[in-house]
Amino acid sequence: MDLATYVLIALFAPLAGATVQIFLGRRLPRHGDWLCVGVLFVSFVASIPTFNAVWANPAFKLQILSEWLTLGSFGIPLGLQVDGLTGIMLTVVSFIAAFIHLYSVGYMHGDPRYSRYFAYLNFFTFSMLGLVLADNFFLIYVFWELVGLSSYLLIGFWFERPAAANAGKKAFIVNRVGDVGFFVGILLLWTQLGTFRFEEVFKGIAAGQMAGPLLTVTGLCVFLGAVGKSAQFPLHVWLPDAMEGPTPVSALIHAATMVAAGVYMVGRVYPVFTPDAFVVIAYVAGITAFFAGTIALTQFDIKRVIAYSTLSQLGYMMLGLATGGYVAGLFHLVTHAFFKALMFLAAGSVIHALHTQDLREMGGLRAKMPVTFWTMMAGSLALAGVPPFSGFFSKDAIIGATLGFVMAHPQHLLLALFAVGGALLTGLYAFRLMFLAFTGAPRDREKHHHAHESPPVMTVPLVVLAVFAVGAGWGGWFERLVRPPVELPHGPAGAHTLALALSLLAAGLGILLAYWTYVVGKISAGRVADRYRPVYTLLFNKYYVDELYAAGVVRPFLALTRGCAAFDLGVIDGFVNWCGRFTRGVSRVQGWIDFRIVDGAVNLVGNAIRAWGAVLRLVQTGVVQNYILVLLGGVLVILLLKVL
Amino acid sequence: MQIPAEAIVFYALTAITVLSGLVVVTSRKLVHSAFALVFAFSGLAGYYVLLSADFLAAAQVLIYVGGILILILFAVMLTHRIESLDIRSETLQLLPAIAGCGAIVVLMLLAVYRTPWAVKEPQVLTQTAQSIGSLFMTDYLLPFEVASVHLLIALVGAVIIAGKRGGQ
Amino acid sequence: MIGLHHYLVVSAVLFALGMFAIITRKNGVAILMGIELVLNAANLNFVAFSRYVWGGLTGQVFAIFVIMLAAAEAAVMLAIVIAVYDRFQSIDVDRVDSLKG
Amino acid sequence: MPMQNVLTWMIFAPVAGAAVVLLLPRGRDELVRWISLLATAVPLALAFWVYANFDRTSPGLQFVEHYAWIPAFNIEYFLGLDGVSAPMFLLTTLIAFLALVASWGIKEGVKGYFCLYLLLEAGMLGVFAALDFFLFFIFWEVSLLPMYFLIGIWGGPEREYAAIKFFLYTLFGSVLILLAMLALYFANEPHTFDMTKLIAANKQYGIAFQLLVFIALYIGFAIKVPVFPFHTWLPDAHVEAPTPISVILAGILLKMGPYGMLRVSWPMLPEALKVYAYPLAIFALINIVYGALVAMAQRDFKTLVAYSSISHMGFVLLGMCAIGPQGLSQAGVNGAILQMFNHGTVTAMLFLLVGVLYDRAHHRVIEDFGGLGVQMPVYAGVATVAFFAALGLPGLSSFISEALVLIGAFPAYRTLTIIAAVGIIITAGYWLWTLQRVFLGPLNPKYATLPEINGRELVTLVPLGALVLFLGVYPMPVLDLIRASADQLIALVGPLP
Amino acid sequence: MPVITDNIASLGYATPELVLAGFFLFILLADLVFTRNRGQMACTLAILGLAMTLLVTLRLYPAGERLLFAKMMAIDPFALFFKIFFVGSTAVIVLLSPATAYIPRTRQGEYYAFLLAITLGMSLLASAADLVMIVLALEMVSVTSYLLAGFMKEQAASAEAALKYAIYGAVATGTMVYGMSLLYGITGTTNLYEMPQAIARGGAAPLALFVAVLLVLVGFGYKIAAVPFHMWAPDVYEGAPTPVTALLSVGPKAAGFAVLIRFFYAALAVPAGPGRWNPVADIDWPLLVAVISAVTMTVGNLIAINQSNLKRLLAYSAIAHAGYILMGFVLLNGQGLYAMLFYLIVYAFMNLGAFLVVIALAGPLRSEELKDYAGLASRTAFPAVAMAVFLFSLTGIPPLAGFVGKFYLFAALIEAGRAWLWLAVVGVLNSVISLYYYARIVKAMFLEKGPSGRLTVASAHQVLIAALLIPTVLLGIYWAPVARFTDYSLRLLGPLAR
Repeated sequence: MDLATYVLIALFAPLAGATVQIFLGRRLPRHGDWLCVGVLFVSFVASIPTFNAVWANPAFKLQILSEWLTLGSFGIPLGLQVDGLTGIMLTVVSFIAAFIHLYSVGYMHGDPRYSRYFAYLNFFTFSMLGLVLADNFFLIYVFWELVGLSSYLLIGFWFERPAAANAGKKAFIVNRVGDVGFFVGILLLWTQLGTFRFEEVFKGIAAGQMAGPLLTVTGLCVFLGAVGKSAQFPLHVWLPDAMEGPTPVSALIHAATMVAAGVYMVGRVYPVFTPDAFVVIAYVAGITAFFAGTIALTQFDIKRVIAYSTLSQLGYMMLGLATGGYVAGLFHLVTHAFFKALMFLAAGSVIHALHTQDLREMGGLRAKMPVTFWTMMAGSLALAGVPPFSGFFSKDAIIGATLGFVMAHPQHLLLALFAVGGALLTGLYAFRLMFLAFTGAPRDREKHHHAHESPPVMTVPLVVLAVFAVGAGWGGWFERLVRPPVELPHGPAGAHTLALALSLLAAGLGILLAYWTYVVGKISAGRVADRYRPVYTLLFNKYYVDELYAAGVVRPFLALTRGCAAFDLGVIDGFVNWCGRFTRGVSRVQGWIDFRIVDGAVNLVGNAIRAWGAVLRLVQTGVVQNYILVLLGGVLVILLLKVL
Repeated sequence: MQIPAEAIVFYALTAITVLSGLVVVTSRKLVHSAFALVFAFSGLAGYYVLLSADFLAAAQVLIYVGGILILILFAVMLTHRIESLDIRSETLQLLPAIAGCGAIVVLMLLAVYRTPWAVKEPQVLTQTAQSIGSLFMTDYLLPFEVASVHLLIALVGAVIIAGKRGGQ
Repeated sequence: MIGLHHYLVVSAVLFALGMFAIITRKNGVAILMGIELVLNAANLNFVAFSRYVWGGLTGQVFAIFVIMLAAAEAAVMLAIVIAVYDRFQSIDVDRVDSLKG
Repeated sequence: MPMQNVLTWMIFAPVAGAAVVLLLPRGRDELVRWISLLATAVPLALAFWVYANFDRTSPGLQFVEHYAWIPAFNIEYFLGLDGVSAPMFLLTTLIAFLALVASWGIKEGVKGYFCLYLLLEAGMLGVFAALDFFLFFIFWEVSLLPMYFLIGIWGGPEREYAAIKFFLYTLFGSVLILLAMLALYFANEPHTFDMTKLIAANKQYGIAFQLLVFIALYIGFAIKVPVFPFHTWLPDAHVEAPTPISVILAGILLKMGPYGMLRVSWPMLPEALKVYAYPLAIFALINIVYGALVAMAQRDFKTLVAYSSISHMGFVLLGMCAIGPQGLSQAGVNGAILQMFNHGTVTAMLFLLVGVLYDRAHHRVIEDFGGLGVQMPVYAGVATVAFFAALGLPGLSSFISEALVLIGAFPAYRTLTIIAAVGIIITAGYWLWTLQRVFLGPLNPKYATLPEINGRELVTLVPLGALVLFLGVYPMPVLDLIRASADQLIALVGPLP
Repeated sequence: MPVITDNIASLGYATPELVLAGFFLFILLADLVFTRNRGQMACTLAILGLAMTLLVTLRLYPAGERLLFAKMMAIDPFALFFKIFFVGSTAVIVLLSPATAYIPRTRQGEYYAFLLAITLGMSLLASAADLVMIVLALEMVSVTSYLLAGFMKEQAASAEAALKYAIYGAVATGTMVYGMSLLYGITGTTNLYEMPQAIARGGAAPLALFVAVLLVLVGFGYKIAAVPFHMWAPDVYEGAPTPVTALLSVGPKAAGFAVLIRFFYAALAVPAGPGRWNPVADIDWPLLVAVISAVTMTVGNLIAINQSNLKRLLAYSAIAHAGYILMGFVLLNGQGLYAMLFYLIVYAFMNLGAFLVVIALAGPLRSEELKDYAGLASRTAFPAVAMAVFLFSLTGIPPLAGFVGKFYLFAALIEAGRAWLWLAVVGVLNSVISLYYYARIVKAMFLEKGPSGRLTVASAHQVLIAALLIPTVLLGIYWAPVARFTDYSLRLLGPLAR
């Protein structure tokens, strides 16, 4: 079999699984979980040759081209491509997905829609793989949306819970906002360059067929898609809510893969962005990285803490890409995928054991759930950027790129503050979580008593992922495979050393603060919160962004829709109707017309016409001399008109 | 310059005709109207004589005065009890009628006076009765026959409609 | 000299009088009288035109036909008046107005 | 060639069925249903033959039938299909068949219902096949009368009002079409109703003439689409009509408007189109956004679907009038026709779904449902497919057509297209909100006994769902039909001056 | 004398009139002689008479174009068309009458006789070539109409209708005769075919001529019930026995159009090429008639909307239809005339059909009120369906005959160019308005719930309804033969004028 076949198998195996599962899942033995997990491993295995190929030759490029539809000169291509970046993404996605599927077998055990769950999850994997493989804008948009659909279905998987149903809807609609921007960007590119294919678009831009402000705007439009999908400020609001979905879903979709799709896409279409566009992106990313971190400090829902952490890390990735750290940003995407998936799964394990997500009801789980604790510890260390865990390498590179950028453009100093401050916050909230959950005395004895370590089907994926969370950063393999598609400016020489120092310092400080506060108790979290009550409230309420949306967008919009409906009913439909009523009113004043409004129904032009008919009727008095007078009058009028 | 006799007769006839016409139109008593109509018709017959339409004048007297008027009087009697011969004929929509009829007279006179009628020297006609008679048998044969059928229809119809309610 | 115009004026006046009667009188028989006036006005026209303008007997013959028609019409109308009187006990036309609108 | 008169057979098979039904004695309701089914199955079966034998490379007319009809007035019986009409013609046979299956539940006045239904189908098929303008108009009107009765007799509580409103609106439109048709007839020497000749002569009409006739035609067709502000008949008609009739109305009848424009206005009056294109695009945009906004505020499920139709038809209009210096946009025209087809299938599904629910719950107030996903999982699944198709999810048919329309319209009207794209967000909003209110959340205990969707209902829905899915993945089977004729239309209209 | 031989020769072309007149007298006589089953016998005789008339009329084809009886009467395809038309519509009335209770049994002989008489009058009117003949024929139609309207004189409504009709008719006729006297004064002739030259010779007398034409138009306008000469129509239609109403709304109206066309096209227009005319002497009567047409249809439709009595509603609808037909009149070309004639045929079928349904239901339903038609479709399906078809045809919805009729009218207007576009638009809008009230009836019959209980309609009526229904539908789909016949009938007596 040639490589293309492997790629296709990797891509379509999950789809096949999903299709079979959706129709037959309930009738299969064990509701088909073996099938879905199986196809994922098939997919993973099939992706290995690809990885080998790119590993052997980093400049390797495979294209599978076809036409989706052709209308004479216009056509939409259907193409897949494999290069270093896709090779990695393909493998990583299928790998993580496979283990999360496996984990789900334990986690979702006994759910009434067990089979449906796996179908959705399979379908998601298919969409994500398709997104990674797409070689043109149109196709990436298609998979982009399909990913959104799977996300919607999985967030709202427990749709009986209104919160879950709401969260799914919110995710989809917020994503749509971004998608529309993405689509407009695609339209702009198509209009200017006449193609959807990445290669040709890049060629066109390189040839200067599109440049200047238009390209900047186009780039920002495309980026808007990533803002939605990768939950950048200000479209980040859906991600925390998405935690209403089952935890493996959060791990796979809302940590490892789908949310990274935006980052991947920005990396994939890197040449589309102008330096001006990157500045905007950098600020958006920086804000996301920093502010999400601050919010994570105050949350008590274990998944939400991780979710805000994810937001923050996504900000980092984007920041890296925007400040010239092309490799760094994408590298962080991969390492983050491992350790964040791990953290979610571990959190899931905790939730599975305790049946609560509230950190205030946890504590002292270290002994009860050792595997979970140690794997999660590995994840947290990676997250905080402690060497030699994987996260250190990638995050350090990002901060390095950012500092380099700031040194070259001192007016953007704020970005550096965001980056370093974010790193500090990361250490702080990551270990706040660890300490609150696993150390100290159990705060809810009842729940603690029932807690137990998860079954192997769940812990094995934890361990596997932990291995990668620890080691994924080693060896410089990533740089070997992924190369920037454009020439990037090199930052000042000292930037990297400074970054190393600063990031280590920040992470260490963060962890130390957490330790002091939650283990040693030198600092009372409560007192700090009291001291800075307004700030705390602001953070606790996530900067009131949701509320702002509700008041500033959603409610006015709903009012608008109601207004339109009323307009439709009252004005447009009622217009002629009103004419009729008006005539009627006038005639009532005159007091000699008896309108009978048949059926009481609003009868459009009818009323006006009827009214006139009724007036004319009055002439028909029944007295024949009146008639003759009318006859004579008619003759006279005509004659007078003639004479005059 | 002598005043032609024709003029004297014309104006006399006009006085009779128009005045009795006025009476017909305005009299509150129906019977008065009916008798005034006799004078009006007679005046018209006079005109016809002046216009040397002697046969027509005779027909006018015979048919109108002798026929139609009697019919009208009969109708008046039939539709009112004898003791209340003081049959009043009320009026309605007086003002519009005055305005309308006035306007129509004005407009018609306007039309009449604006038109250059191709007036010729009147030829002297004699023996119109015979000529008309032969016309009825030749050029006007069809109208004549149609008119007779028409009269028959009217006659039969009048009998049916005026007769006592049908049957049983 | 009496000419065409004299007759036309008389005729117009008679026509208007007839119309006036038709429009104003309530009594059906009076209305019939008005109609007769209108028809006679027309006849006067015919005869006058025949005499002063076109010669020949066309106008006169026409007038005779009109008289015949008037007779037939009068007969029918009076019959109807009588029938109406049977139903309404009145021949005031303005009271015969059950059909309207 | 065998089956020379295949179009005639297809159009008149329902008429024959109607005649047979009419002659059946009272009380044989079951027989009536089966005969009607047969009468709609015949065109459907022939549709497959037509589809298979359609020459996809030819932009010209196929399956042509051409006979003199009223020679004195040069009126002909002239039928034929090309890429513009074939998709709609074939879709009509399918929707009519499925809606007939959905009509099985009609219990009162069965004979009359099916008789009128079959006449309606004949009228609709005729509209899409007629190439003589007079014949076109006759069929156009023939589809009107049965609709009036079908809504008026078998409709909901306000049916009389809705029926007469529908009737008056559309008649107003069609008389304008009549005048325009006559104007075109006399503008040619020798006078002709032959659409192909009228099109061929499009260069000789004066611009003032074109502008005037175009407006008359546009209003006539726009009422059928319906284009804002002529749309208020639609919600009423839809809400009151029985389910199968709503399906027909939304699935087929609405398409007659844009089809008329593509068949008549565009090729015959290209200069006027070029003058009016921008205002038309604005009306299309209003349809998209306004329809979606109003839909969002609806409480009645069916009204919501009705307004969503207004919104989706806006895309058809937008694609059709996307004209730039190169002429009409290829993507736009193809997308518009494809959108007509896709909206036909999707909206038919939606109305069928509403009908299923209404049959069980006897009301359609969206807020009063909730959690039905637990009680009726299959139904919910089918509904989800339909909803996502309606909101333009990739992989389902509407996405491609809407994307094509937007791609086609963008070079011509950037701002408008961007606003239209924003309209997609609203669309997603109301569909998801509806999905949530009906199917998600805790199950309303009132509906704990609601039966799952039954086999007959699934028979009506599954083919449409399959079509929606298939065309979403691979639209070429329909685009293949359209493509050549669309190119010809674009060439006929020519570029902007 | 040549006149006498001409008269004798002419007799051969006046056979329809002779037959009608003969049977009229025959029925009257037979009614006197026989005592039993007089109604049945009169009816049979009337049918026989009409059949014979039709036969002799058809024998006159291929008719040339000639003047008869010293230029009193014209015989041409145009006239024959109308003669057939009148015979046909009267036949329908004759056939439907026995199964109704409208006509008192004792007067049935005269009733049928008068039906023949009115047909005779209409036939003469369609052929009239001289003012004298016009007056006489018109009066014959009118007087017979008064009598027929008052035939149920025991009922107040019938008597009232007769009285109003008679008064109004007499005034209109009187006015017309006065106008004719002026016309005679201007032209010196009473023959239509001599008038154009006479007018041309007589030089400019525009105002007098206009007055004359206007006054004559009053008489014709009253016959076709055009606004503002229409006001008698609703009252008379409502009060008269319904079969008579049905006849009045078709026969005399068509006769009015026949004479209108002949009078204006022969006397007041000069040919300007094949199938085209110009008005004489700068009288813009086309515009005058166009305005009348627009006002007529609008007023008719608007008032019809508010009616609750079906006969009255149909009366206003008939007024509106006169307006539609007049649209063809103003064009002064063959297409316009053609459209008028075609529309008249179609109109006869659908209007008679609608009245027929009302008549057929008046017995079992004991009402002619709209509200009593509620739920009719479930009580007796066929008449309801037929009524719906007739009404939709009257609205002008394809594929029914009424549409084809309207189509021809609008086609003629559009072809005439922008000058008459406004009239076409008015006509089109009126069609939409008319739907509103026609649909009200349909709505009542089909959509509303009414009392239950089946109604039985006389089978004779059912057959007749079907006989009118079939052409109403068929002519909407295939009308080429009728179109050819109409086209042939357009040969108005022309050579003399040319």
